[in-house]
Amino acid sequence: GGGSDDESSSDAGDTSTETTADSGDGDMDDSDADSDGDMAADDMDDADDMDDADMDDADMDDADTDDMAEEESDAIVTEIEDDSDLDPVFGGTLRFGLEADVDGLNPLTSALSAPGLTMGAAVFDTWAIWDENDRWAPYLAESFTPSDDFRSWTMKIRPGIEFHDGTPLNAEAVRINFETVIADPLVGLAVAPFYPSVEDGALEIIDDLTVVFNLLDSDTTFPGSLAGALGMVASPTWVAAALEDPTLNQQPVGTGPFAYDSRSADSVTRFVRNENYWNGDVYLDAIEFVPVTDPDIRASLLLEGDLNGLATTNVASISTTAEDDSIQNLLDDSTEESFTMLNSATAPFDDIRARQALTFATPRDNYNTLIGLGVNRPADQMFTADSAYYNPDVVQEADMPERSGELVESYCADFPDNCADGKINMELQWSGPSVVQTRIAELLNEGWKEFFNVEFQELPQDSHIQETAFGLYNAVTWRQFGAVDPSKDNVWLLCRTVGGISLNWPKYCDEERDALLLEAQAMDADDPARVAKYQELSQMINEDYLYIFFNHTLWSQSFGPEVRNVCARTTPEGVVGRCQVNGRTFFHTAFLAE
Amino acid sequence: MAGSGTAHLRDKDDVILRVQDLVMEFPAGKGQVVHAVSGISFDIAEGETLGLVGESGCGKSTTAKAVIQLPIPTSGSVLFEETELTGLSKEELRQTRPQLQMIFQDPIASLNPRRRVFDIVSEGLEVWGSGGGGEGSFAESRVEEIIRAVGLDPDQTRKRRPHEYSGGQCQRISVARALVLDPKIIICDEPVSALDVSVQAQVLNMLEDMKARYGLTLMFISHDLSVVKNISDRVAVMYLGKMCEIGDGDLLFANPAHPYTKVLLAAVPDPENQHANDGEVLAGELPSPIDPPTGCRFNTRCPHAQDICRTTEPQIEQVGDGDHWVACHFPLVS
Amino acid sequence: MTAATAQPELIASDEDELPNFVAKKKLGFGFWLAITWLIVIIGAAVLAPVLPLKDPDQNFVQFEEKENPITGKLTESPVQPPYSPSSTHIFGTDQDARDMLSRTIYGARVSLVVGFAAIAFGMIVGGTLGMIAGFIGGWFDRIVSFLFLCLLSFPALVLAILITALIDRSLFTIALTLGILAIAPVGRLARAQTLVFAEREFVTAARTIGAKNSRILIRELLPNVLIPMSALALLGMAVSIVAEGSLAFLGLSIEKGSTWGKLILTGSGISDLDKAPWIAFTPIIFLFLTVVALNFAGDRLRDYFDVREITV
Amino acid sequence: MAVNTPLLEVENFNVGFKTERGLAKAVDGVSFVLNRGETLGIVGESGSGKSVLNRGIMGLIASSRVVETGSVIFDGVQLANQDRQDLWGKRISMIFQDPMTSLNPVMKIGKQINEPIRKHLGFSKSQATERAIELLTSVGIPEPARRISQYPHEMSGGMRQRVMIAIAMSGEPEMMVADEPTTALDVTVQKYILDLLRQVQLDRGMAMTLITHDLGVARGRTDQIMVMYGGRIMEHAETEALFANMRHPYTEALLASIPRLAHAKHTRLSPIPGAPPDIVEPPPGCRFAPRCRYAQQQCITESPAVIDDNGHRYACFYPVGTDENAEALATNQARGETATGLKIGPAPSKTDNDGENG
Amino acid sequence: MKYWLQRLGMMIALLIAVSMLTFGAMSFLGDPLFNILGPIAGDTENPENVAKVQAAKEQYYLDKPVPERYVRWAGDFITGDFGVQFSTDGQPPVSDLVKERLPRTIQLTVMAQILALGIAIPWGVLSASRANSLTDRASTMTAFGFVSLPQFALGIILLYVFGIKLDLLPDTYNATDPFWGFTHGHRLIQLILPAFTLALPAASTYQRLLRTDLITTLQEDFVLMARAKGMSRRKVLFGHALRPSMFSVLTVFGITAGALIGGALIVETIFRIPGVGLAIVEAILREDFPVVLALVMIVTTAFLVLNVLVDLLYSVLDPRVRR
Ligand SMILES: Nc1ncnc2c1ncn2[C@@H]1O[C@H](COP(=O)(O)OP(=O)(O)OP(=O)(O)O)[C@@H](O)[C@H]1O
Ligand SMILES: Nc1ncnc2c1ncn2[C@@H]1O[C@H](COP(=O)(O)OP(=O)(O)OP(=O)(O)O)[C@@H](O)[C@H]1O
Ligand SMILES: [Mg+2]
Ligand SMILES: [Mg+2]
Repeated sequence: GGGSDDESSSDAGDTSTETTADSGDGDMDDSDADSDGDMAADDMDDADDMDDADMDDADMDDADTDDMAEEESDAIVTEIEDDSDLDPVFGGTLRFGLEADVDGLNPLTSALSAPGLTMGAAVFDTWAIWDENDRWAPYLAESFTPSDDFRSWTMKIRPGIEFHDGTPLNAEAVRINFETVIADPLVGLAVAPFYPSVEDGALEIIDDLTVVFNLLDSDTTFPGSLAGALGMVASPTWVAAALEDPTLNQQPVGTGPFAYDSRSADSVTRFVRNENYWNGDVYLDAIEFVPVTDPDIRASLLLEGDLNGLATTNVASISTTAEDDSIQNLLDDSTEESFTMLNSATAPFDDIRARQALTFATPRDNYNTLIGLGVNRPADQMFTADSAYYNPDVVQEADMPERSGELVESYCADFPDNCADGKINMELQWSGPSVVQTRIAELLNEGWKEFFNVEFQELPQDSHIQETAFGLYNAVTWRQFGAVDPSKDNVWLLCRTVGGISLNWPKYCDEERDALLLEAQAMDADDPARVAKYQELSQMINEDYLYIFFNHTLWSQSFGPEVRNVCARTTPEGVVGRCQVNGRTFFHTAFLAE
Repeated sequence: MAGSGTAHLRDKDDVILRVQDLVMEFPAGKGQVVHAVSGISFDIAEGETLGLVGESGCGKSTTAKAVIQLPIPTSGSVLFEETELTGLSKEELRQTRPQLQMIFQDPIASLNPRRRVFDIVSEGLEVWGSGGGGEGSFAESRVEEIIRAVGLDPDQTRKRRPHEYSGGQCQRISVARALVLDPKIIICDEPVSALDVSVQAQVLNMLEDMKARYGLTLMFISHDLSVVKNISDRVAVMYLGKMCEIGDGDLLFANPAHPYTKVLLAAVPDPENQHANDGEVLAGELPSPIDPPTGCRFNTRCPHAQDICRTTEPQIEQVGDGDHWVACHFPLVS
Repeated sequence: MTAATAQPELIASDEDELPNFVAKKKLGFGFWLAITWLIVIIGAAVLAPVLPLKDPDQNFVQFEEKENPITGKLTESPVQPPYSPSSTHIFGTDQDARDMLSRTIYGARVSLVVGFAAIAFGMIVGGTLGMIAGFIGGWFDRIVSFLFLCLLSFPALVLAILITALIDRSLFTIALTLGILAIAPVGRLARAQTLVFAEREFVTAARTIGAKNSRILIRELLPNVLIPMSALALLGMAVSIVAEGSLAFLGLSIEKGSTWGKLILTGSGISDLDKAPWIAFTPIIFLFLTVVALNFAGDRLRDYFDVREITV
Repeated sequence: MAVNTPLLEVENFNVGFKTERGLAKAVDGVSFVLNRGETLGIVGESGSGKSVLNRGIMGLIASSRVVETGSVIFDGVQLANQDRQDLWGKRISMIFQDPMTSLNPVMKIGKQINEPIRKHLGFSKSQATERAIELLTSVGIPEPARRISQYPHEMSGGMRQRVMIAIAMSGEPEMMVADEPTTALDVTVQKYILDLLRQVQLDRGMAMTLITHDLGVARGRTDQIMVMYGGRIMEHAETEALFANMRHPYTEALLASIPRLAHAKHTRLSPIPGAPPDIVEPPPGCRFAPRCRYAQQQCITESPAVIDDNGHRYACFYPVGTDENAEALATNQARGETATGLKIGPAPSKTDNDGENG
Repeated sequence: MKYWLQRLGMMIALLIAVSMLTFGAMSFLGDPLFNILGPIAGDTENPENVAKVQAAKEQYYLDKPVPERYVRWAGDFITGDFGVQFSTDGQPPVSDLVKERLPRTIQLTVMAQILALGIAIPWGVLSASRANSLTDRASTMTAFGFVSLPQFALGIILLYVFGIKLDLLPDTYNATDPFWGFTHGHRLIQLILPAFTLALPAASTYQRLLRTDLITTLQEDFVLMARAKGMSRRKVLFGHALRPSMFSVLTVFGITAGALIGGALIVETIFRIPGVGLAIVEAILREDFPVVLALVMIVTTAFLVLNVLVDLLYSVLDPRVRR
């Protein structure tokens, strides 16, 4: 998957990475959700090269198919109206409820969280988009042509497109956007590892409408990395001005179907129709994004008609809207997973025995029942059972505390300093204040406390991300791995993103795994051998015991009956775009029926 | 009156307390000063009772407190036996305190409501190190003796706190507390003003008894002339921080030499005499001690005031040949 | 009249009669009721580990056959908590199937300890400072009074958030923070009471006896200041418990372990309130009863000792 | 108006307060008649029920726990248990003991006087102000025009008491109740106020009750005096008659306990021993018996009725000046104590004490 | 006059002390760089990042010693420059945040105080004029209950009863809705529950004080005197007794102003009103210096000014304290 956007939903965060299931997110947390600090990492899609694909076969452990697996195979039911036969209606303002507000709307300098991306998608178009089959398709770009080794990609820009401020869309715009991103100390972290330096020609301008991206590795799905936040194209005039005056970050200028109108932090952000939209009619007069941090309130506002739509990962609220027949629900759980992540660079989890012991002692069933409310599908790996890359043999071990005792004993015998009372000392960190996060911590501790002395540390989101990025943690609850194409998740896994600030959070470097990742990235998306590579990856991740997977995050975009045609975004070539990507949807074609 | 001077001070050997030119001022904000006491002089001989009378606010309590140096007076001298109190260090002053005791007007407020009466009475001994003995020790028996002497039951006082006693009984407790230290002088600041008439008599009698029994010297303050007359040997009359008249009680009340004393006497209602109270009333209001009149301080209200009274302060002079002194330009008796 | 002198003298009676109508104040039934509740709740909190209570952290998940709302299939699946009050869980369970009664009683441990420690700290520091300031006066008094004023001018809850957010959220820090907040009100009362009593003549009387300052402060003033402070202690404990609850409600109380405020917060989402009000209301009821009891007992004590001017 | 016709007739008047211990009988069976234009002095120790009696007559007791019985007839109209609001200020006025607390601290003097004038006499505002100034002048307040825009705290105690009198006079009442109007004041001011009251009362032919605990105050300024103790009438007579011929031991003891200017210094006083009675559980029989030097068995068991001896009323079995009285004293002296157990010295002792120079 | 000058001086001294306290606490306990730069603030390896950190330090004077920074900050603050929001993208000025958030909190608290006084005064008078009656006892108990009910609990109860179960009043606040108007879509109506949550405890406190003071006043001689003058009950109650009984209420009114901001914090959290209270919590959690400082100063100033006003009102109400 490309860099996905992992937007975390609500809870804490925004940043992507943040984890958590937010199912029940407490309100509190949401309120700061966007605080900003997002780490760059967030959604960055990066481009990679492709490498040769070497297919390693995944070892197949045979896991028994248990109940869980069965459940996983249940497909998620989406109840969105088919509007192909309806005549569009012009006019009206669509009010959309977001789980939080964001600090700024500049995709080049802030790692946008899910609400930020949702708003951004209305103002900014991307060079490419994901289609219904999870393949990339050019959007602002007319075409992408790879070199033979898939290490350089030539992008042709559609002519005649203008930004909202009248600036033309051309190669210069590409350059400015690219250089701004790569120079950004945070957002750049997720991009730079995949390119040579700018001086070494990461980007070549061929003519006014043609540029070449040069990559370090082969990447067969490179344009997909320009379908997310990193592909959002901002007006170079505005970018330059915003560098001078950062307050302009609140007034985004792109080429998208809607243009900035007004914004008042924490209450409403209003965009109006771009009359000059290059790709067909925009029906809505305006769209208003309203942050409503309490998921219950958000849902009730939708039911009462105060909102026309909302986005949520809150399971309770999804159930509520699902019960109402008039509400259309766009459900998707193919993106991020919630898990506990362990730091392999420091004691005690630099020792696999400690990681295993913790994994076995984890009360995962209770997690899925109580936090996932039995609605989220339990996850064993980063792929859902519907995914082509799913490895049915990989099973997330948990709920077998009987296996922990021996491990802990042996660990403590070796490292008595890290233990007390025969239990391993550790700290569980999360971002808060958050009711759900606290509940999760208490719930996990219920399982762990027999073998671990768990200290709790609840940190404000910024510090939480901070400490995680610098590796100052033992275990954190997290959410990640949401790329549409798995190669775009490499940024979290490669050795090269281990560093002072690591996007490879567990600081776990495995050359073999790197090779595997780059090989898979270099293989054609349709190559069946690629499936095996990713199945092997899941196997490896499973055996490293760095991530204790809980479940697949379920996103819902819910709309009132009057909202139509939300999933009809198409490229000029007629490719229909994927309707929902990591919790955001697209309002290009939406209209309000009478 | 309102005059100054020290002519009335006696040169006798048995003078135990001599107060000379005592001044007490309090800041009143805005740079103003309350002239509460302005140059009072008097002395008390051993075994004598000096009565101090005057209207509310004339500085009686202030004088009393200045004598015991609580607070230390603005100027003037307080000579107790051989010791000049105004110059003493804190500790030296503390050493002399047991000799000079005080009894206050408010019987309730002057006793610590949270302590048992017996402890209150014996506290003085405790402070001075003769306490602490167990039952039957010297200290204990002395406290008991004194409590009995003022008319209370020592056993009860071990159990009770002040609020379980009536006002008159509380005054007895105060007296006992003072007596325990075997003081030379007790200063009584309106000890009976808060009491009902019948109880007042009990306390006055008790004071007389104690004085006789323990050989005390008393300074007795009251605004009630009859009470002062009854208990005092000598009486001093104050007006607005100054001394008007001082002398033997019988002499002074029989023949008031100061117009103020006379008005004061005329205002006292007497149940014996239907017409006791028929005289002139005192004109005008009491001037403010912040800005007292010049000359004789009584001049604003005095029926006999002349120009000199407004400019020159009268000095204390003797009238007649008895112990009778007055500060007035035009004394009523000469 | 001649009678007065001619009559035989009456011997003053030393009968120590109580003065009439010293209206004997009573603390009243309500006071004792309040004290009883406090004893019960404190006893329960202290004895929680030995009482027959369920484990407050255990997830008592129940199972049944039911339909998955999304997929529509029948499976043997866990019953979704929260469970409403029943014979197994008298006050129901929370969203994580934990017994509300046990959680509330265990929550009392932290809430009460914080409340008690905070006010104890406030009393010791504030009381000492206030008494000394009131007694010795001068520049010390001015500085201390100014400090009290500063503390009072600073919005209390904001100060608490500031300290806990910037330092940490251990039990110690929180109790200390709330203790700091208690300093100013307690100190001001102690100072005012000291001033009132220092004016009283019994203090002058003690001076004339030759008592030193230390003796006056400890033997004469302290007992008098202490009593009104005992009323304040109860009121202050109530305030501290509520303040801790407020912090917890904002998500800023201790990280590990629960307090009443934290429990209330857990149940206060709109859908939780709607569907499972007992999650929030169980701790609310306990908290309310405790605070009422403390306030009421404090109030009665205040009346009993006739202390004016306690505004916390 | 006719003088010497009864204005106020009080008959067997009782006032009690419900307390936790029982009914506190603050006023117990009091009867008297007050004529127009006359002054009745009511004397007694603290707590003897003087204030309660007067407030009871006024109907001004602000307590929900009060129980009143008996008859109070004012100018022929029964007042007991009636709403007396329309009498207040207009026909009966009242002055309180403490001039510091009985004026509204937050209202200008002028307004406080104007209020009743406008209400009772129906004056306009300016008329009322004019009248207020007149009244203030008549009570001897200098610069009344300036004073009306002052607040009470800007005046001295004596001045405030004068304002009170002015207010009380404003409705031109037929009767005035003065409850210890001078207790809080200095003697010189007291004299002024008492003289003023007397003068006003005479000028207007107003009836007045003057409450005091000081027999001396009552002497020069009343027509009759009523001595109360423990809520009951002990003695009641024309002022001069009372002083000429005291019948009740309490009156006698009260007088004997006060120091006098006329006496030489160190004259031994005769205090009344013991404490005032508990009015919730009063002693049976005579209320004064426990403190009375003449007390006999009868005094303990029987309650003496008020005897009317030619207008001199008293409640005692052994009135002072009678043979029974002398006999009772002798009996008590003989046994060293009274029937109530009060210790009593054996023989009349001279009071020249050794307090003088010893 | 002199008194008021002193009062002003005291206020300024307090403000300085409070700002120093806040400034010191934030400087010594927090690190603003993370808010400005994010995680790279902790990067000591990458020279580019180190340079950025240095630049940011210089830009915001963070390399200067705390006292110097304080003086700079104070200088700016006095001139009305509250600085920028460190933790918000683009570092917009703090005044933007203040302008947006303050009016909401003012609306809430003003409404609450009006409600509180509007409830408390008639209620207190009713109770006091029928002291110890059944009505009075019921009122006293009710008031006691409200005083003892923590704000957050009361908020939840009101929300549950009126917002959820009875569904009479809106349970949410929408900052974009117009204020004036009487439907669920107007903030005036949306503020009812939050305002009551703030007002009921305050009203109960006022009621208790007013009742006690009024009962005391009604036993004062001057009230009896007013009755004895022949004034009607009503006139005595309102004309004579009420005004001198308002002092405690007034004092506490000033004190409550401080408590109200604490309350607003809770209430804004419960009802999700993006006001100053919420902003303070958020800013503290993000360690956003300038925002915390500005808001604390605003709140404290408001509190102090209100208390001066209370003092002024005192001297209007009570001639004895006129200076
Ligand atoms: N501590 C003080 N500060 C300022 N003024 C004071 C102080 N103590 C007394 N005064 C003033 O000094 C004057 C004399 O007061 P003092 O108490 O001595 O009078 P007094 O004769 O004892 O009166 P009273 O009979 O009322 O007790 C009064 O005007 C009083 O207001
Ligand atoms: N409201 C009340 N409730 C209960 N008892 C009362 C009340 N008012 C007065 N009393 C009691 O009634 C008795 C008579 O009181 P009253 O005030 O009439 O005495 P008094 O003679 O006026 O005394 P003083 O000289 O002190 O004014 C006292 O014992 C008093 O305690
Ligand atoms: Mg005095
Ligand atoms: Mg009375």
